[in-house]
Amino acid sequence: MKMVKAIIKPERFEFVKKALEEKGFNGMTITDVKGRGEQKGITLEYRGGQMIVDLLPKIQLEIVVRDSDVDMLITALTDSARTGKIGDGKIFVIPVEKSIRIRTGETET
Amino acid sequence: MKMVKAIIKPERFEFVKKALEEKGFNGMTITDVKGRGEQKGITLEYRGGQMIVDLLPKIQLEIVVRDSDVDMLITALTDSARTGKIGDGKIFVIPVEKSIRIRTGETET
Amino acid sequence: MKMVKAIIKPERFEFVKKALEEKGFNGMTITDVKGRGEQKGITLEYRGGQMIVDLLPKIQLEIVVRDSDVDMLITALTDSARTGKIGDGKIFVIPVEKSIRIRTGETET
Amino acid sequence: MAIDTGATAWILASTALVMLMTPAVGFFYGGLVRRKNLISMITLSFVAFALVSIQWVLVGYSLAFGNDPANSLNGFIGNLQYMGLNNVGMDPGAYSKDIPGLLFMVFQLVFATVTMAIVTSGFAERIKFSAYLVFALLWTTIVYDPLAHWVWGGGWAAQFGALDFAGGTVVHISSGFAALALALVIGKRVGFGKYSMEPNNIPLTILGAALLWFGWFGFNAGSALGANGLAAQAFVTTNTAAAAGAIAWLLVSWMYGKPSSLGLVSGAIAGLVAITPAAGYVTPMAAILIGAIGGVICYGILLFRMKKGLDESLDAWAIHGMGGLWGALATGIFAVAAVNGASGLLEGNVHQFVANAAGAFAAVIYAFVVTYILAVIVDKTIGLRVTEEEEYVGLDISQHGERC
Amino acid sequence: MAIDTGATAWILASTALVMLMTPAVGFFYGGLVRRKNLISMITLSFVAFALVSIQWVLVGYSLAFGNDPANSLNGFIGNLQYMGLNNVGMDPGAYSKDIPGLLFMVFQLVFATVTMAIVTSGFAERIKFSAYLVFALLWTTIVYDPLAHWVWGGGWAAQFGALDFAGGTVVHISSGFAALALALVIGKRVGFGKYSMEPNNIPLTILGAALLWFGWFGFNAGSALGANGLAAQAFVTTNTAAAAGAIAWLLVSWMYGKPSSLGLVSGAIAGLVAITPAAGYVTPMAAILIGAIGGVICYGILLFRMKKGLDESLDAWAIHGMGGLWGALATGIFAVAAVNGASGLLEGNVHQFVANAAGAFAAVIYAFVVTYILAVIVDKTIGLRVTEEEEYVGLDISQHGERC
Amino acid sequence: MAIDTGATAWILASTALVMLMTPAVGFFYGGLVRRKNLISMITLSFVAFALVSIQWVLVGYSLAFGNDPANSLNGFIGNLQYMGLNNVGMDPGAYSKDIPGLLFMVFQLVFATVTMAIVTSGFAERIKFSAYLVFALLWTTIVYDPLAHWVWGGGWAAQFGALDFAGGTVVHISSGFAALALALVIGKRVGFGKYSMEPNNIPLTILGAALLWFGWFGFNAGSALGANGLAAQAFVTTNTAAAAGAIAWLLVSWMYGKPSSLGLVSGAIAGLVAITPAAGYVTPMAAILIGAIGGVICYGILLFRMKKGLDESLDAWAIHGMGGLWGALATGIFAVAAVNGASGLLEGNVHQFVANAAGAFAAVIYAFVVTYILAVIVDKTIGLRVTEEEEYVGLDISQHGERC
Ligand SMILES: Nc1ncnc2c1ncn2[C@@H]1O[C@H](COP(=O)(O)OP(=O)(O)O)[C@@H](O)[C@H]1O
Ligand SMILES: Nc1ncnc2c1ncn2[C@@H]1O[C@H](COP(=O)(O)OP(=O)(O)O)[C@@H](O)[C@H]1O
Ligand SMILES: Nc1ncnc2c1ncn2[C@@H]1O[C@H](COP(=O)(O)OP(=O)(O)O)[C@@H](O)[C@H]1O
Repeated sequence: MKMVKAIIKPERFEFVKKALEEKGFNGMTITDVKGRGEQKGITLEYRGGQMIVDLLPKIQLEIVVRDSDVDMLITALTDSARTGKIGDGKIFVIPVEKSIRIRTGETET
Repeated sequence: MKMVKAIIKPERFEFVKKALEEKGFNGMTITDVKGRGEQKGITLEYRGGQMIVDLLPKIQLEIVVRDSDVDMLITALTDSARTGKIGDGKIFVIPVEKSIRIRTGETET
Repeated sequence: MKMVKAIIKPERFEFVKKALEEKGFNGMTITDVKGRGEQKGITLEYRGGQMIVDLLPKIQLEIVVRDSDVDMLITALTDSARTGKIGDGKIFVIPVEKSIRIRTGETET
Repeated sequence: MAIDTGATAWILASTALVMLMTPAVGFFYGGLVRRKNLISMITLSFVAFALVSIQWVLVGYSLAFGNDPANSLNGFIGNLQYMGLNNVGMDPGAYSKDIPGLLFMVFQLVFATVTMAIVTSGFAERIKFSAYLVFALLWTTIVYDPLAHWVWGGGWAAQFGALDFAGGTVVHISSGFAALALALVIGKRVGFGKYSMEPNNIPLTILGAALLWFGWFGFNAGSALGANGLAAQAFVTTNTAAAAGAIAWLLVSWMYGKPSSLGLVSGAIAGLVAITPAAGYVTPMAAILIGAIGGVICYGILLFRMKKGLDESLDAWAIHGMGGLWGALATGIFAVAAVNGASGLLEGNVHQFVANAAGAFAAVIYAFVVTYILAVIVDKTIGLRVTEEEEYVGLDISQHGERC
Repeated sequence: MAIDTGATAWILASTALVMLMTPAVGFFYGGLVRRKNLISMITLSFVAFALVSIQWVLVGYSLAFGNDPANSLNGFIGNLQYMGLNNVGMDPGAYSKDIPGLLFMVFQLVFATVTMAIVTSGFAERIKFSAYLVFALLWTTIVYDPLAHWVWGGGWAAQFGALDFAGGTVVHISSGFAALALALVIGKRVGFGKYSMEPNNIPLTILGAALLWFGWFGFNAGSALGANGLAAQAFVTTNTAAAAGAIAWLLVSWMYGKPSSLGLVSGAIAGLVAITPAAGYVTPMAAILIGAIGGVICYGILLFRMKKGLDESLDAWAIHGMGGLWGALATGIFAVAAVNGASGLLEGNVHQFVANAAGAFAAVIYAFVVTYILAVIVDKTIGLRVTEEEEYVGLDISQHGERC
Repeated sequence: MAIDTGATAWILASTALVMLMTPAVGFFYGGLVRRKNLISMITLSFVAFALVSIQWVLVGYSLAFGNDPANSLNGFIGNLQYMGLNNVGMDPGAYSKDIPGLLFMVFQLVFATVTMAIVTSGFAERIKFSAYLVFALLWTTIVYDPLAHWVWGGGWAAQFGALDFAGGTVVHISSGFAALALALVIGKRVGFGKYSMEPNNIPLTILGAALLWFGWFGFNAGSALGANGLAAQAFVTTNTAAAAGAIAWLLVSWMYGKPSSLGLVSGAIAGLVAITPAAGYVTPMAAILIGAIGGVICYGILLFRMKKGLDESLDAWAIHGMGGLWGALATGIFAVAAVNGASGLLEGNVHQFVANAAGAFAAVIYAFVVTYILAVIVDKTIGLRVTEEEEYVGLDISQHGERC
């Protein structure tokens, strides 16, 4: 199994959620995070000077899926989260060795 | 080493913490998250219509332990977090290659 | 690639960020978390009795880097985050199989 | 009878001050519940204000302050002479020789609304909003209005000589014991006693407390119905008792744990409740005693409630109900003739103490029993309580479709 | 003419009450925007208070309340006789026979400030702070001051007989339609209509609403300029209309969804706005109608605005603008001679209705058109709107360098 | 001497307004500290209110307003004639010919409490709660009460002719310089200057500022002790100076960075502090100058404090201490006879300026030195400061066992 960890713009979240639902991805864990990418945030002009605003608010989705679903999920994520502008975010794929449903004890690997 | 990542109901957190302490698991990192599982949250009846409340608040515990402790930890977690109802949560096991204590620089693998 | 996950004291965050920037680590995702280590938090004397305050606020940094950068990053992190006192935090290294830039779809492995 | 502009100015201001207490109760309670019920809790108070405001001008004022009907309800409730504010005008009225009749009416209105807001403690975090609307209308009409009539509208308690300067019995005993009855009927919150339910926003609760203290000057000093020495006296006793209650609770609770901010503000409210019936009858030095003892008593009752596992967790009963009871008795004890012509037990007037005790206990019983019955009726018909799922996701979302 | 200390006491208190409404507008609005603009939104109101306070004592009061100049501006704007508070003193003045002239001046000041604060709805989350300062000075001088003169300063509307007890036209119509014009000129927020922009702090909005309701007693009952029966009347109609508006909006919106706390408080504000011009002319029973209809109308307009995709999302237009319009008409309909000597349509006085309609529509047009022009001018010169990046990171950081 | 109901109404309302300032200081400060100390900071103010309320009725009022004893303390402190409010009654008293003696007493009480609250700036985020209780009782008795006596209780400063309309010296200089002394004795917070300690809740600070401004009308206009032209005058100068201070600070700080909301509200407080002693002696136009200069001075002092690495970070010293000093001097400069019979430097009265300067500097020295000594004594005996661990986890948990 894999954990697909996507860091997206908050304003895209509704679209992303809907897109994932359509593809049958329901389970997910959401965290409010802050982040910056290689561009180091946004630069504002400011009375002659400049001010860099980094660590902008983002939403992080963690979705654990079977290996076979990873590609479909990534496509769904990138398609729905993309605006084409800086700050669109990143997706990381991390191996998961085991997943347990607490209610039933059911284990998947 | 493994990172055991458990997403549980907030109201079970005290029990879980106590249960882990008893088994000697002290270190942990806690995050407030929101989540939904396969059931897509809770459905409320509502003047004839229906309303789905998803993304309910959850608490996420991340606990890094030696490989040999993983099973005991999972048992402690499931036993203490379980209510038997929908939304009890999930546990994911993720490989950790290295762990460093910042204060001392001590490294474990 | 690896995800280097560091849990540090909030008051060290500014130093850490600066230190990382100097080494060219710009991308990062930040989460407010709470944590405790093996010491189970801080013990306060209290009218004869004692009170343990655990789950102190921490800042978690997640930084995904190439394998070859991991050691440099860890050194930068430990050097800048260390105060030498209890609660300085931990660093965990987790394997990342793939990383995708949403804006461009660019994938690295 | 001509209007005194100074008195009118003060009662106008007092009415505004007391008005602020209703949302203040909402903030006070809102900070104490879990985050998922914060909006709900504030909304219950806000709705109480709107709903009772309309009920009062339509019928409530008349039921409370109308003349006694010449039938079996004599002494129990007013007639409908003031329905729709008929005969309530810009000139001084039956109850107010210095201020416009309408002003007296609206000053009383804000007492009725805050009382309703206090009651919402009893079903915090589990009430169905629609049921609340029905219940609130019934409660204010059937419980509050008669009680106001007994004590202030020329009803039996007034005739019997019970003293209640600003509403210890009418407002606090009634709402506190109503909350108790409601908590018993509606039952505990799911998980109560099993896991901790921490206050979500203590600063908001302190803000509520600050606004309550502020508004209480209108409540008590406004009850002098004039801008005079008596108003000043009530102002001073009010402030003094509040301060004494705050410090007493702080110190006593310190013996059992840390001196918490919630203890401090709870003690202040306890002191304010306790001095309410006495404010215009006692000296400032007596107010120290009344407030401090009020703080200690209410703290003790709160511990008792917790030990009994009773989920009346915003403590309207412990603080308003029992604090109000203590205040009613204290008025009968500490009243001194030099202040306002009435003597209490300490000046040898046993009758005053008996009258006050009788009035208070009658209110306890009436409020508790009638509220209990009303609650059961609403529960059997509409259902008081939300479903378990609704309670789990919280009333903000399930009742109001909002999040914070 | 001697000062009446009671009247003076009440207007001093009223002025303080109304003062609180300006930051209250900031809290009300602040809770409704996105978190990244919360500080900005509160600051806009706070700055409005400071800026207009200075403008008013320097020139604003004179423009509004000075005598009509004997030139083409006659009836349109006052002269400069009171510039720098020249001739405004501690004795009763031209507009106030019972209270000091300075007190009348400052009572009017707080009306001017809160009006400016309401206007900030129109460019919420996208205004450049420096442009706002310039615009605010222009707007209060060129839009507010003349309107105040027309209605209260002896201008043409007053001569024509339009009734506006406490500022339905001057304060609410003007600010509401100004906000509409601004929203049209500045354009929608990036992403408006594409993704949801949820209120960041509903309890803060409710706090704002509670303080507004509280302050409104000073606004309306203070407008009696005395501590008398008329003040009491206005106090009662105000509270009643607010309550009716709150409940009406709650119930009507319930048909389309959940009964939200925001609906409740919006309805209350709608009721308060609607009763503002009528407060001292109608009965409490008429106030129920005026408030309830006000709540329903404003809710309908809000739905309409949303359907049109118009980004005036804090709804100064829907609530203050349209609610104020309804209130002006309602005053012309429901005024009864028994209250304050003026009869409305229902008592057969067609002229009153016409006068009020004329005054209101003139204000609608003047406020909308002149604001539109001012906004375009500021936009073309300084630029009204922040850059897209600044809007994206939020005004708190980009304009004020602060975070919350 | 008979009571004037209008004056009484206004002072009752003013007392309530000023009361609100004490928790408002708590909210103002609470928003500025780190989240782990938010409850602590609010609680310090709330406790100040309760504690000083009791101290004042027991002894404080008498020490401040009792007659001068015929011994070496003559002119320095009052006797015990009013202990336990002995001889303070419902009739007009020695200090109040129009209002009840008790009302004058409680009006003064709320000044004493807010002064104590301002002082808590000096040990923010590091004070041991138990030590605070002891220190507060000592400070209000040994520092505040004598100062109040000097200026208002017939003490030497009054005899010397120093003007202090509403407490610039007694309230602001004393609390500001006390905070400075405390900060020096208790030392910097761990990590101060090493890492940034950002305000946790700026909207809460703005709420505090709004309530302070609101309450300040009671503070200054109430100090006229009547509902008259002088009250109106003080009301207008107060508002004007606050607005001018806000704008001045905003503009000046803009040159060095962004125009922040904290700058805006700090400027408003600076303006309010500066006008306090002058409110009833100067014209509104002078108030613009006094407020604006106050804003600029306090901003400069704040920069200076930061450069010196002095951890008096809530800036009671910069704003209240130095703003109060400026206000005392400004009163001696700008007072005009036309307003209230007293002339300042600009009208050629050098003596007034000298008297005011002497009074102010004496207060500076007395407050600083005595506070310093008291702080050292408490530190050596009980210990002022929490342990490093307690400071690290925060005072909310370590002192009060609460979290927010
Ligand atoms: N190397 C990284 N490690 C961890 N998180 C990252 C990394 N790079 C980017 N991110 C996350 O992805 C978000 C979006 O990145 P990106 O689109 O590159 O933003 P930016 O516009 O600042 O370049 C960042 O805010 C951060 O949370
Ligand atoms: N596939 C998944 N990936 C990531 N997180 C998940 C996944 N499935 C469940 N979760 C997390 O576990 C929590 C509990 O899941 P579950 O017990 O299935 O909830 P539900 O009652 O909604 O079915 C969810 O709220 C979510 O945070
Ligand atoms: N085994 C672990 N698993 C996950 N997180 C841990 C673990 N041990 C420590 N941490 C995280 O690192 C932080 C700092 O740990 P440490 O320096 O050991 O703290 P302490 O002073 O409590 O011993 C903790 O607060 C926690 O968030």
